[in-house]
Amino acid sequence: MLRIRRFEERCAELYSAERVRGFVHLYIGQEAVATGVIANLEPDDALVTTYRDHGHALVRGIAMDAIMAEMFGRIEGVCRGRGGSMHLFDAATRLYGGNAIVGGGIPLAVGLALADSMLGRERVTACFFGEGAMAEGEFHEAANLAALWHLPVLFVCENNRYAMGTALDRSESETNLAVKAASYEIPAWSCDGMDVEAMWQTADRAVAHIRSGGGPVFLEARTYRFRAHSMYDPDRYRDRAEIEQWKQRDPLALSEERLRDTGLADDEALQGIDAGVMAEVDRSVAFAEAGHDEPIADLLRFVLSDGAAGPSERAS
Amino acid sequence: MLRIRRFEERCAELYSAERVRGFVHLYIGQEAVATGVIANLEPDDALVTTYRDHGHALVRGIAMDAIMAEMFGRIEGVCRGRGGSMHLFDAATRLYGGNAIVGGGIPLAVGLALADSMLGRERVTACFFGEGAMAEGEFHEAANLAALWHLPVLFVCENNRYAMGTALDRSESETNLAVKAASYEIPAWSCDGMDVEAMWQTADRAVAHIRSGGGPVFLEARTYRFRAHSMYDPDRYRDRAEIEQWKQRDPLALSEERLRDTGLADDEALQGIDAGVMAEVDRSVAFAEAGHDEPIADLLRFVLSDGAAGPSERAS
Amino acid sequence: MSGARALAHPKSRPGPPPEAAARPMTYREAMREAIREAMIRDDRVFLMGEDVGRYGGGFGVSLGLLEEFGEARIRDTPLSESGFVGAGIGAALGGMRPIVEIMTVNFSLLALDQILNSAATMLHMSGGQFNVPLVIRMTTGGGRQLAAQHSHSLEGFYAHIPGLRVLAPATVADARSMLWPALESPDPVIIFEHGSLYNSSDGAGDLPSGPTTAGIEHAAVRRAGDDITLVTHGGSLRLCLEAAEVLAAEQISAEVIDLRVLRPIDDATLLTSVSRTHRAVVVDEGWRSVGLSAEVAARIGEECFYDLDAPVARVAALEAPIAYARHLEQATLPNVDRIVAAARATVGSRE
Amino acid sequence: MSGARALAHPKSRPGPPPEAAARPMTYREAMREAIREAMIRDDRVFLMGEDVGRYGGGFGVSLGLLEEFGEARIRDTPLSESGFVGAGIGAALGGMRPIVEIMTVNFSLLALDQILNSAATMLHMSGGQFNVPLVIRMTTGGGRQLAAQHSHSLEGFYAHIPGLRVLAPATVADARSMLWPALESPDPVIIFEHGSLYNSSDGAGDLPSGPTTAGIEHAAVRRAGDDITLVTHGGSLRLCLEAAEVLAAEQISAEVIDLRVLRPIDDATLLTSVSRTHRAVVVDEGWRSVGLSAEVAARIGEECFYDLDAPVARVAALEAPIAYARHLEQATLPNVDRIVAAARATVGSRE
Ligand SMILES: Cc1ncc(C[n+]2csc(CCOP(=O)(O)OP(=O)(O)O)c2C)c(N)n1
Ligand SMILES: Cc1ncc(C[n+]2csc(CCOP(=O)(O)OP(=O)(O)O)c2C)c(N)n1
Ligand SMILES: [Mg+2]
Ligand SMILES: [Mg+2]
Repeated sequence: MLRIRRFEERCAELYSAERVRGFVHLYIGQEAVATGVIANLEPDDALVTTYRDHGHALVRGIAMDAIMAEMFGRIEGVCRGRGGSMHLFDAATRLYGGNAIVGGGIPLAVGLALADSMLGRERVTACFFGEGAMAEGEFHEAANLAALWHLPVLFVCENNRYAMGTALDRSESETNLAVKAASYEIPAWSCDGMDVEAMWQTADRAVAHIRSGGGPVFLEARTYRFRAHSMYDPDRYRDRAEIEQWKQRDPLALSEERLRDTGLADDEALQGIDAGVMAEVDRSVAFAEAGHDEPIADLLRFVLSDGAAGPSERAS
Repeated sequence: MLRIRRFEERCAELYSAERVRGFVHLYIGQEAVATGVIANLEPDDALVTTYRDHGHALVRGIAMDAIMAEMFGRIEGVCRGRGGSMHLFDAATRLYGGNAIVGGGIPLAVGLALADSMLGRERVTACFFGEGAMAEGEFHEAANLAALWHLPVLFVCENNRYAMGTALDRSESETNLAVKAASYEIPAWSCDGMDVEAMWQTADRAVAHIRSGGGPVFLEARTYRFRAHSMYDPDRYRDRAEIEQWKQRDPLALSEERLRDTGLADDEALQGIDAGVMAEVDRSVAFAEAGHDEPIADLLRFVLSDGAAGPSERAS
Repeated sequence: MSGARALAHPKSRPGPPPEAAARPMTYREAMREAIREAMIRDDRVFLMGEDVGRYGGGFGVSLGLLEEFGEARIRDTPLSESGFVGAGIGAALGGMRPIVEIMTVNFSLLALDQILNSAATMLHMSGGQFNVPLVIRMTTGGGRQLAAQHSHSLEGFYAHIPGLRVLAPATVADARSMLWPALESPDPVIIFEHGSLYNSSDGAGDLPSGPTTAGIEHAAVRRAGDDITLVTHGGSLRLCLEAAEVLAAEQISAEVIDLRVLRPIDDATLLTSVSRTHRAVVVDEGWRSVGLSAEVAARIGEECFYDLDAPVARVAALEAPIAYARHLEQATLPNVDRIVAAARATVGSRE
Repeated sequence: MSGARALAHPKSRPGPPPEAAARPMTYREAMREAIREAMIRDDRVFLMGEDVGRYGGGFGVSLGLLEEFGEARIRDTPLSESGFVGAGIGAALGGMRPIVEIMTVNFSLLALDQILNSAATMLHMSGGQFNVPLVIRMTTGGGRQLAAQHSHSLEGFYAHIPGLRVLAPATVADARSMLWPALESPDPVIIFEHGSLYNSSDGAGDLPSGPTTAGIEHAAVRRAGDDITLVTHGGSLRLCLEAAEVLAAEQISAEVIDLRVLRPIDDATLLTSVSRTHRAVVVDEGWRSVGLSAEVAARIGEECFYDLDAPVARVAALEAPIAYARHLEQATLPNVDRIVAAARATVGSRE
């Protein structure tokens, strides 16, 4: 969680310094969700997420260097600098994006699980999305398919209460999201997305259910983003008091407290960890700074798989 | 109901005789649904339906002549012969189609109700669709909007148990459709779609609820089509016994029986009615046969409203 | 022809023609003013879309309008493009004059079925009974490092569809003046706003004050010239005007045509120009194959064949998804150098 | 380049090349045989779509396959085009080789977001990591009085999208032989089947047995000629061959090119022909503006400008929704007369 926090704080600085561009959506405040859920995944499980994907990528084990280089648009980036913040993909860890179309990744996740089911592989596909995505038809079509075909998908709705500036009760007539999953006969559990242990435990139970052949599960993680929707957003629509109140439940602070309380780590240890993470972030920035641009001559590679441009793929 | 039945029986013959072409979807077996619901609408209420629309159009009060002429592709048809069987539209009775995209009409209905609500008109918009449409994202997006904005829409799902060849339990993980509506906090009632009185009563209650400002209502009408999906469909996927069983509950026979039992009509009266309807059908065929083709020169009229083709709307 | 229609849809009330912008304003402000004016003039007009209200619009166009007009008329929608665009069509059928904002063209694919199969076909398919007086606005284009899913220029898809009118205001004046006639049109109108223009206080650089009362039928000649015609629209107008400057320094006099209306295309303005200059370069930020640039080139080829002194050249986006990295994105999109090079080659060929 | 990709997606197993059709069969049967063969050859292949199973496919293509291959591999889906096309993309990413059937092109708009924003962009946007070996089949075209929402020819939309391969088998032989190479392609492939062809025992009328092993890269010259080139694809091939007969009687020798591959277009075959005949008519059932015909005309104009003796003509659908009434539908779509007239005018002009 700390790695996500520090990484993103640096991203925010780098964005202001115009080193990182495009749309950047910070995960700060929601770190416990990705951390608790993804810790339950095996290496050959699959992961699908949204544009708000730094946290998921880091927890999944993608090198911070490669992510930072991606944010800089470097060829050393996880997608050669082509994807940027919103599109982190990684074949080695089976991260299938980083999808910037709200709801767009959900059917993909169902298909990944379908492949596993047809090939008799006992894998889980975890699919993260925001509560705003649940108003999109794609969520409903995909949830129905997953339930109908009894597929091993873990749907994780990160309910941070806002879709850009739209509060949940202004986007859904029924704000109890679990009811929607239940209308597909998908078991649906809500949990505290600010508490990494609670998150871990619920996800553990869900993943076990799926692995035992129980079909899809839906988790609603109740969480909050401490920052604006994106670096572009002046955040005019939220009450300062509301933000402050949620910050009282900062998932990082909560788990540090727990570490202290249980005697697992003292202040010194925690500071040491922080210093280590800061050093990692520094290194990733240095790595990205030292990176290279993909040659423009390669622009048309990977439009089609052969890498060669077809007759119509030429420059004018 | 009898008018629908006789009209469509004739359509089937005319289709075999290649007088009526394109896709033709018969409503035979489902007549009680349109009849019971639409009887509750006022003249300035609105109606949206699917390609299976003859019944709704007839009950709504569109002249059989104009509908038959439409089936023949005549300019005397309700849409000048441009729409055909699947696209019956009528401004006078506020019938907004006849939509051949499954689920496509549902958002339109919500919009019509939105206009009424914004303009302070106390109207109801009734929207008919099949159970198959409920798997489409459009249903869910539209239901959410209607509930969120508390709009005067009557959703009528005609659950005839099949979407083409796909039985409900092979298209929905949760086959209790009312649960889906309920997941938007829309009151949802199921009723016997073979019994016109039951249908009428439930619709009456629903329309009253909507008119009193109660927001949208969802009705599931449990019904069955006695014929194949369309004239094109060999109907290989249904059990003959199942079809026969449902025919035992033929809505026409049921209501004739009731008329007889209550002494409201005897055999002779019923035969008289039938003869009258047959004569109406005959007249409509004669009307259509005597109709005219729209001039080809008018083909580009109504592409845009001025009727004049823009510079790009010319023939090549 | 309009008996039933006129009944169902009373004609929009008369009002003064939109005033030309009185003080310098940005494209964003011009669009906002146009919306405000329409809301004031006709209370059947309302704005609906994701985050148009409390957030002020994905690109800030509607900032402040919620406070001025209230929640009913500045209507935030859930994320459900197909649903709320369909609802916009229905509301138009029901007598309102909706302005539906799709945040960007990239998300409009989710609503394309409604736009094509309902909005665009309804008048014709109903035999002239039901028109759909709907305006859909959306941001289009790339250039801001938003990568493969957020940088499309899909104007060509919409320009392909009979039954739609498709507009692309490229200047502050057009942003200010095209909305009202679009709302007056009884047909569905799509308005494309290029994302790079919002902050510009004149999207077209240094241009004559322009035809603010040009309506929504005609292309505009943004710069007069004799040797070659550059045909473009939207975000690329700026590039063409710059290219024309460069060419002028080389004694090549380029006429610059801003299509403004992408459907139906104003052939007269286009073909008159090319018949006179005998050469054309079509500039479009969309992908080349089966894009808008293909249509313009094909029309010129058909209608000006005997007047052409050189093949019509196209400068379009390279045929690849748009990458995040700036240098890759810039290499994908049309730019001044490519336009100048194409124009030079066109003028130079077989002379 | 393919390290990571090769790992994630083992190459499809080698197998004998598809046999040419041994007995006369219909286009429908040919397509069914192609699916059967693929299912037998590679057990990662499966067919998914609305009513492909118990119903036998909206147009009967998959009749009998459920019985042969079972429910898992002949997979009926609910009505949810975006959902199941997206699931097809995911299944392809997960190592399967899905054939997704969208019943008709008319409903494909509901899935276009998935096709464009996920399937077509993923390989490029992921820096070459994830290819999407997916085949999407759909029926296209009009001519059967199905009216405004069921008669579209939207091939041009798909041919616009970088990252896709787009095929249009117009003959029984092509229906039989193009599916397997499409499945072997590591990229998403869209296959358009014209609805009027299913019953034909040769979709192209009287044609040479044709290049059954032509793969999915090349256009086919369906008839050789010297005076003019007719360029077409899919359901219009038949019309062009008939028109060529009529023209032959008038001593006009027409070459007929069937594009077969709509993206990327095989320029070599196209341009070689037109450079030789000096004249071209492009025939396309899609609407004219910003349609496939525009692209073909624009390319010829660009590449064959100095060889052309007349403007390239387009015969496309009139720009109106397609009406139910037969005479109106027939007047909207291209027909032999219009093709012949355009060819005559082209040959006659300025001679
Ligand atoms: C289909 C689509 N519509 C609109 C957008 C613009 N958009 C990006 S993020 C967002 C809000 C999404 O909210 P939510 O699903 O709750 O996720 P969160 O951002 O809160 O993580 C919107 C409207 C988009 N990217 N895709
Ligand atoms: C979006 C879309 N997908 C597919 C079709 C093809 N189709 C037409 S009717 C139909 C079945 C619809 O079933 P249901 O909604 O239950 O209505 P019913 O026909 O039973 O009245 C299908 C698959 C279509 N018209 N539109
Ligand atoms: Mg959210
Ligand atoms: Mg049904």
